[in-house]
Amino acid sequence: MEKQIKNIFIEGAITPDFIAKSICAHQSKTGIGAHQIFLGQVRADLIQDKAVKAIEYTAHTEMALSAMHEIREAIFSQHKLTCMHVYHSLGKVAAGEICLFVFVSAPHRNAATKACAELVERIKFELPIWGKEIFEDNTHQWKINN
Amino acid sequence: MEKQIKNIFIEGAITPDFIAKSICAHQSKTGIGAHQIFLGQVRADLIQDKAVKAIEYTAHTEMALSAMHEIREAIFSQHKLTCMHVYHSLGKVAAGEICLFVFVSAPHRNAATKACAELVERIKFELPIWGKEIFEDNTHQWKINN
Amino acid sequence: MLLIYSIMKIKIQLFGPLTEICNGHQIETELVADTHTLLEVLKKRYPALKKSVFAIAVNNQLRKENTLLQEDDTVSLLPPFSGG
Amino acid sequence: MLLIYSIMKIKIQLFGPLTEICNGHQIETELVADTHTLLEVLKKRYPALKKSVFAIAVNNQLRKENTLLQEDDTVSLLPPFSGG
Repeated sequence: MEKQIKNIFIEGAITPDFIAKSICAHQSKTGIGAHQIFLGQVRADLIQDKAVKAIEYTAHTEMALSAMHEIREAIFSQHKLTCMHVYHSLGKVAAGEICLFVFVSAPHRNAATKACAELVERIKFELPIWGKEIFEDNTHQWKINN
Repeated sequence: MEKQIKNIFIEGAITPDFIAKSICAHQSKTGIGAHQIFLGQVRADLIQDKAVKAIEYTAHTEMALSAMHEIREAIFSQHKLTCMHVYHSLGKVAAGEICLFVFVSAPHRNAATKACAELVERIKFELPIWGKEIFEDNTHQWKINN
Repeated sequence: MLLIYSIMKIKIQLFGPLTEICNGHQIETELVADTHTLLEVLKKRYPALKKSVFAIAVNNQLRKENTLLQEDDTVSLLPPFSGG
Repeated sequence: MLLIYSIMKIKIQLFGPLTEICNGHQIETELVADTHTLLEVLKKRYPALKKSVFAIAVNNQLRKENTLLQEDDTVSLLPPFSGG
């Protein structure tokens, strides 16, 4: 159970190298049997013939971090987990790049799998973060989560 | 839909660097919105005061690859996925190292999440692979999947 | 003779599409009694707000009910979240 | 005079804990009629097999029913899987 408010925001895209380093940092925790990782990647959606070239993220960071803290505590109390890490981009993330990295580790896979799915769902609907979808011609629309 | 029988076996542990390269290779696929990754890590379980120091994997590779091929086709036909990759170690994997890497990508997260969970379940119960848990004193026992 | 008025104010933080409707990330208004009154003031100033959906936080706490306001309170208008 | 017998054989592949019971990954037996008969032969040779749980494949196809055997068939004895 982690009590300190942790930062989750990263400026720009989350790199595969950053993800590899996170995975590597868990190899000394030999009680872990299962890691479940969710990665959100920016899609080049075609909307009225224009492709999304990037999403620019902004957030109410203070409220987001405190909401994330509560979600983290709730999920730790519901599942037998070893650890939990969440990273979300701020600023521009190009199509094909990663904007969300959710990483849950547990002794057994069921806990990791369920906790990861719950986390992703709650992150999308409970954190005050907004995505602005920027098209090739620099027009934009505001992203809507379904 | 991939028709060719793909190899899934890797000699020894699966490295974080290999995982990073796999993630990186998907950044050009801009129809992907969600990656779900499952990693199996060897636990240093304590059994009658002896810790597992490694698991040594063997397989009926021919039957495993053909079973994997069927599972892959079935899961592709059930979910709207962009791609699916499975890697399993053969030989010795030390405690803390990764022995299973399941990587499912899709336009939307629900398909990726469900397909990944199904895949892991089927891999554990339908692929003829055996794990020999080797203790610190070089005695061993055969792993049992629950 | 110089009269110095100290007008009591509140800050309003805007996010996502609301930054375009209100032309900025932060605006100020004179202190009003409560969040309902504030919304009326804002909707008069920015008519497009009438068609917007958003939640309200006062000093970073979500408030579903009408909430009394005090000097220097910060009110955040939060349109539907779209992270991830 | 030299008589050359060509004895018809089948190969048996062993996996996991069965490699210890049968001392190896592959053994051979004379051809017998079917998988039921083969199991009787093997259980006589390796009594610990009687307590083992395993599935049977003939030429890499899982066979739940008794299956006729032919010369050069490969029979695999597959204990419960424990990958991952």
